[in-house]
Amino acid sequence: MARKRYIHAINEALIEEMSRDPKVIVYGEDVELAIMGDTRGLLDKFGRDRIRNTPICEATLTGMAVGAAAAGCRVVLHMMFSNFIYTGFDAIANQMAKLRLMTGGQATMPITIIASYGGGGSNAAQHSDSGYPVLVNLGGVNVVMPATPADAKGLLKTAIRGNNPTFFMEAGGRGGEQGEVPEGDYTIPFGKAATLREGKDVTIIAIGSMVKPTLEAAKKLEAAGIQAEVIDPRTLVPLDEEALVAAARKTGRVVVVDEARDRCSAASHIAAVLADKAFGSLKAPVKRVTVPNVCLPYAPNAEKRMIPDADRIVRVATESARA
Amino acid sequence: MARKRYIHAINEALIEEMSRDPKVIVYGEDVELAIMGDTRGLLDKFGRDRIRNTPICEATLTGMAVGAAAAGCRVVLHMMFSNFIYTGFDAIANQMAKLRLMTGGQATMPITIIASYGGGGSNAAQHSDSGYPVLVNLGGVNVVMPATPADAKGLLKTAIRGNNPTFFMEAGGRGGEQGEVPEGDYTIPFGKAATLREGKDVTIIAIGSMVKPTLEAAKKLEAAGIQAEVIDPRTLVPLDEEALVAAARKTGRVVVVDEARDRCSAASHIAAVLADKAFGSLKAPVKRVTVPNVCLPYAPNAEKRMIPDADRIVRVATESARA
Amino acid sequence: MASSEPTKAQLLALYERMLLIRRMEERLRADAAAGNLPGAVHLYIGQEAIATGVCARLRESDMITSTHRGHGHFLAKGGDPKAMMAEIWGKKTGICKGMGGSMHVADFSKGILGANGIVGGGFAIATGAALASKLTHDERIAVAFFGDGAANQGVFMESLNVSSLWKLPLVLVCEHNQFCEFTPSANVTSGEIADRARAFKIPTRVVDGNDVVAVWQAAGEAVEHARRGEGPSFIEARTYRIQGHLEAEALFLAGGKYREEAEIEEWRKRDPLDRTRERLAAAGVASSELQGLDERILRTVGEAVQFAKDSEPADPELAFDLMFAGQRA
Amino acid sequence: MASSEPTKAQLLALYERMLLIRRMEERLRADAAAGNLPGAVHLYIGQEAIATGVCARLRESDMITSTHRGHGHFLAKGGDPKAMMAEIWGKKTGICKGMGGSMHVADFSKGILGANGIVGGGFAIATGAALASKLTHDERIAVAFFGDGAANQGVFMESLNVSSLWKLPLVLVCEHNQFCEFTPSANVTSGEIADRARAFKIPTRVVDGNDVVAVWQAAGEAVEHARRGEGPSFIEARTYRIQGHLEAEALFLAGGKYREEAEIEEWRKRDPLDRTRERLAAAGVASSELQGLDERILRTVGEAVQFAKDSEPADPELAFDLMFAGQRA
Ligand SMILES: Cc1ncc(C[n+]2csc(CCOP(=O)(O)OP(=O)(O)O)c2C)c(N)n1
Ligand SMILES: Cc1ncc(C[n+]2csc(CCOP(=O)(O)OP(=O)(O)O)c2C)c(N)n1
Ligand SMILES: [Mg+2]
Ligand SMILES: [Mg+2]
Repeated sequence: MARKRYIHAINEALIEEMSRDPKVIVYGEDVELAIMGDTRGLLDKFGRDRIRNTPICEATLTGMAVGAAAAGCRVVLHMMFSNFIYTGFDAIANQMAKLRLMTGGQATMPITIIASYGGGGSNAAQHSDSGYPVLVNLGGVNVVMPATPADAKGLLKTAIRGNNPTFFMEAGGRGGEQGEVPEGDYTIPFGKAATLREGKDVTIIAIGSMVKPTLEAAKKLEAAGIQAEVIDPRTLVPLDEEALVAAARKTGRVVVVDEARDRCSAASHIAAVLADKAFGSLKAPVKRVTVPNVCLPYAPNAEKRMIPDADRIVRVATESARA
Repeated sequence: MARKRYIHAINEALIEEMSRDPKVIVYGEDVELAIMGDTRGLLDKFGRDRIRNTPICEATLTGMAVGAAAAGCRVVLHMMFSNFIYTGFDAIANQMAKLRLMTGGQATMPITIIASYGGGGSNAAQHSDSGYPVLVNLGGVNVVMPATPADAKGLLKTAIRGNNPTFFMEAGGRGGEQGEVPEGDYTIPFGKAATLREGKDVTIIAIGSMVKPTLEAAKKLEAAGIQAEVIDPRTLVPLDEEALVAAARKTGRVVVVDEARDRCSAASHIAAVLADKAFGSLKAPVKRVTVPNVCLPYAPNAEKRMIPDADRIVRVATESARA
Repeated sequence: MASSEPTKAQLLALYERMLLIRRMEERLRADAAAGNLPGAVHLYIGQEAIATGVCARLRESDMITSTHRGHGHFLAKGGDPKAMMAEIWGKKTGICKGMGGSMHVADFSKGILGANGIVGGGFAIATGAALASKLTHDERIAVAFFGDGAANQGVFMESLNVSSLWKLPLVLVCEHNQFCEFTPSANVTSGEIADRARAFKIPTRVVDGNDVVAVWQAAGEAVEHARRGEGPSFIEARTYRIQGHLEAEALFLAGGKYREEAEIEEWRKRDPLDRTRERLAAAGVASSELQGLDERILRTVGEAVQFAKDSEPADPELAFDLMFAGQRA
Repeated sequence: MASSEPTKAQLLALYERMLLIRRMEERLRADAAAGNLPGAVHLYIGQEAIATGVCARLRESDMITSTHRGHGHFLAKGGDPKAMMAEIWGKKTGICKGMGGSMHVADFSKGILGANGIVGGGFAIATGAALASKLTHDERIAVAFFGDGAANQGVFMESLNVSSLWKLPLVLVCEHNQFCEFTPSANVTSGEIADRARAFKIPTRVVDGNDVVAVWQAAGEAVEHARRGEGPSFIEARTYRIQGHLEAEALFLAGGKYREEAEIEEWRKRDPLDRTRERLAAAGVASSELQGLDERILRTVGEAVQFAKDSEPADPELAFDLMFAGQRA
């Protein structure tokens, strides 16, 4: 174990997987000088046949990943901000997510797409969406949501080694956060939730960027005498329904925290799963703490108002625990 | 009242609104000869300054709608199949759904986008998605789901007269279905669900294309002594939460039927809303009857297996009523 | 020698492949009319020379992307008639196990990366395949077949830019059949499509798409250019869509009209098969020889249909295992 | 007369507008460095001649679409400095009520359809605006400003095709400043961007983007062409991005390097304001006159900043009413 920054854990995973398998290539806009930080140093180590800047043409970058994978590469495509996933959405939704089924299993697509999501930096609506629910609905792509440096490293390595299109969603503006990261060849299987805190009074399910404020909230709740169980699904596709259902059953009181816009959010889906499969054990309404159905405003105070924070989580979890 | 086909009700609404307001324009691929049937005859009536075929370039067609609306037109854009919404998704998700907020309310976008969704025609995965959940998550666009000729006419007229981007989702392959359509200037307000059947044993919430098999199921349930309440939200954005919550409370047993893929579907969101706001009255798990997390296969038997039908709805509703 | 004349044997092989495509699709047309086929069928009749002339220049390991009108590309690149027919009939023995159908016939083992229901969907896939070939130095090239309508999708320009920039082993083949569904291409296309490729300094050839030799020659040069690592080429093959956009088009048109019978007749006179037969006669191939060929191919088609009919329907449950590799949906 | 020389008054007006843009952005640069501005700021310093020369040819009712580097376009088209500054400071009095910020400054009442955070996002919006003008015969024209990097987005080609096809009153202005973020344009651009427009038979002009008169003349012709209903034009204005891609670029680069100081220095020598001052001197404008102008503009900038500082922060709750017209989110 060693303390590392989120962004460095990602960088390390990229270097390790590129060293491990010469078929791994990385491309995207400004990956060479690493505008997002995570691809820093790769060009010097691996050269332009392994990592290269592309023109600005997201619609083609996503489709190219399908072709390059079909031709034998393991593709890592960096899309910068998750809003640009929308720009390259056609090949994601109509090709990547469907080609394997449509070809009767012939197409194998070892593709990892990295994108940063979420607000907090006053980047305004076109640079702050948490655009993963639309990916989750597609069916044919994995969606992973690393909340810590360790998960970032372990999930990215699994994604790159895997044989399916996987969206690796970076929590925006969190690159500097530190955490313990296991040494060596550390991978994390998809579809395994992580219990971050044990508690008997209320179960808080926190997704990606919301794990941090949720753990903060759990501390505050404890001070108020409420023991919160905190669980992080870590991957939305595949989804560890069993673990989430068990966690819900444990307290009968559930709050799902998600930085996505509320309607058809990951929180909505998880709440729906629990309202079905954990119904018998529920003691209180299943609560969602999400971004309301607006785009994130630019002004810091207005943006802050929309993004779930520890206080909001505390308020809702307290209600739920007392309901 | 007069009996009309779904497709004719849409055609009528287009003709009436184009006659009513010279600022209404219609464009899209092959709208002139009406490949989807709904725009038939418009060219002869209104000429190419009002309706025209475009090149195949969805990414631009959706963005053009924003600009044409900003410059004073009321735009009706026909996208043919809902899968092509993905192709034009950038301007929908990054411009249309956000521009009004980002400009502090300056941008007014009277835009209606028509697209056909759903399976049943062996059109395979790229022509059969029910791609509206991704739109619902965007926040800034209305999404309407007419299930009957009357709703098709009333909701389309409201959409065209409205001042917000609205996706008018046609139930694929249903153009020939008939129903009573009120004469004259018939409009339906957004955000008002319709109760299609009264019942005390179980509440079935049916979306768009699923209304028909749900009503079929309700008949079969009745024969088995189960009284189903059937309610159709009609619009997903805005969503008539009150009516849905009231309908759920009435029986305490809820089944939501949606042709979208299950994860992050409209059904998931509605179930989540009820697990929160109707929790106190729920007597059984909130059930979803949706397309599983696969793309629709081509072979008729395989496609049929995936799309909810009356029998599946009956099975789940019966369980729920007896639970 | 790319632009040299084909030998008699080569010409015969080209003709045979075109004939196979034609007879397969004539049968599909009949079965579509008879209501035997589940989904929509877009026929390639009249355009056979293009797929055939191009694919005759490719190795099995080379890759192609195709369109919604993809039967010809599939067969020209060596796809199995039985497996294709069974696919279109929606059977478990289909090349895609009945999951894709007519618009998605593919055989990755033969470099056929798939017909595609998204107009323009093949550009980026072919470009990506060409990128992989270049980066892994495996000497394969990629060919993107696409229609004149697809050339109006922005992704066309994006692929021109990327492939030219990186000198990718890519051949872009525009099949200009003069229509996009019911819209004459002239109404939706500004300027010459070939000029779009020229703007990126990509070698460009405009050929008679109904003359298999002309296509074969242009493709030969383009393929060698790519194989030498000199980058992409663009070929525009001028042809005409003889059939409707899709079978049962009349149902959609409901009396509407977008072209004249006379125009179709004009183009029937330039049928690529007839013209190849003339060339064969000139090369001294006896009509009896062609007679035998025709019978052999009709047999192949008949067997393909029989195979499709005898096969089991698709297995619905399989879909859950086909969404992901080694992961259940 | 489009290509005639500007009068002394016109030249002075051009200079004044350029100076306003320059001084506003110099102040933004300082406030960004001081940490007074919430979001990212992309400066237009060195490119002022382009927005200024083009917008001087437009009517208030004409429409423009802009980019992430949009302050210059906003001010050149007549946007209010106070309202822009307040917006960038995230205040309720901002032109977008603090909801958009630097990347989204817009004033629809002046035809400014908005800066845009999506590279290439303006093409289709401008094309649609031009279509509406044509269909409603309102004589307005639309101008799309975009960067050399945006010219690699397929939507560029789509707009070229649609606007040429329908002869839309559109002017496409490519601001070739030689970089896309940290990537030299040459590394991601194949061929000449202007050739892409030529492929659609669109009149094309490549001009010195640091010479406001050259831009003004080219724009004059393009605007008249559009106003006469003869369709779109393309202008490539060659310039150079003096500032980093965004302020605080160094933080992103972390020591990385993508261009030489010397190159930047070279271009500083071609500063569009200096060159316009030379022209003014030649036209006999006294430096004292410019002195006064400079002071007036610095006052305007100072007042704008004061206004921004004194304004209330944005109203968060407003967002719920701003998502839709007459409908709460
Ligand atoms: C992205 C997308 N938009 C629209 C369609 C509907 N569509 C199917 S074929 C076609 C016309 C294609 O014309 P062209 O590329 O010339 O091919 P052709 O049919 O002539 O072979 C259209 C518009 C589609 N399948 N995909
Ligand atoms: C669709 C999209 N992709 C990527 C980005 C990130 N990005 C912002 S500016 C920029 C470079 C744009 O270059 P250019 O168009 O030349 O404009 P310039 O910055 O030089 O003015 C990029 C890649 C974006 N904002 N939008
Ligand atoms: Mg065509
Ligand atoms: Mg630039």
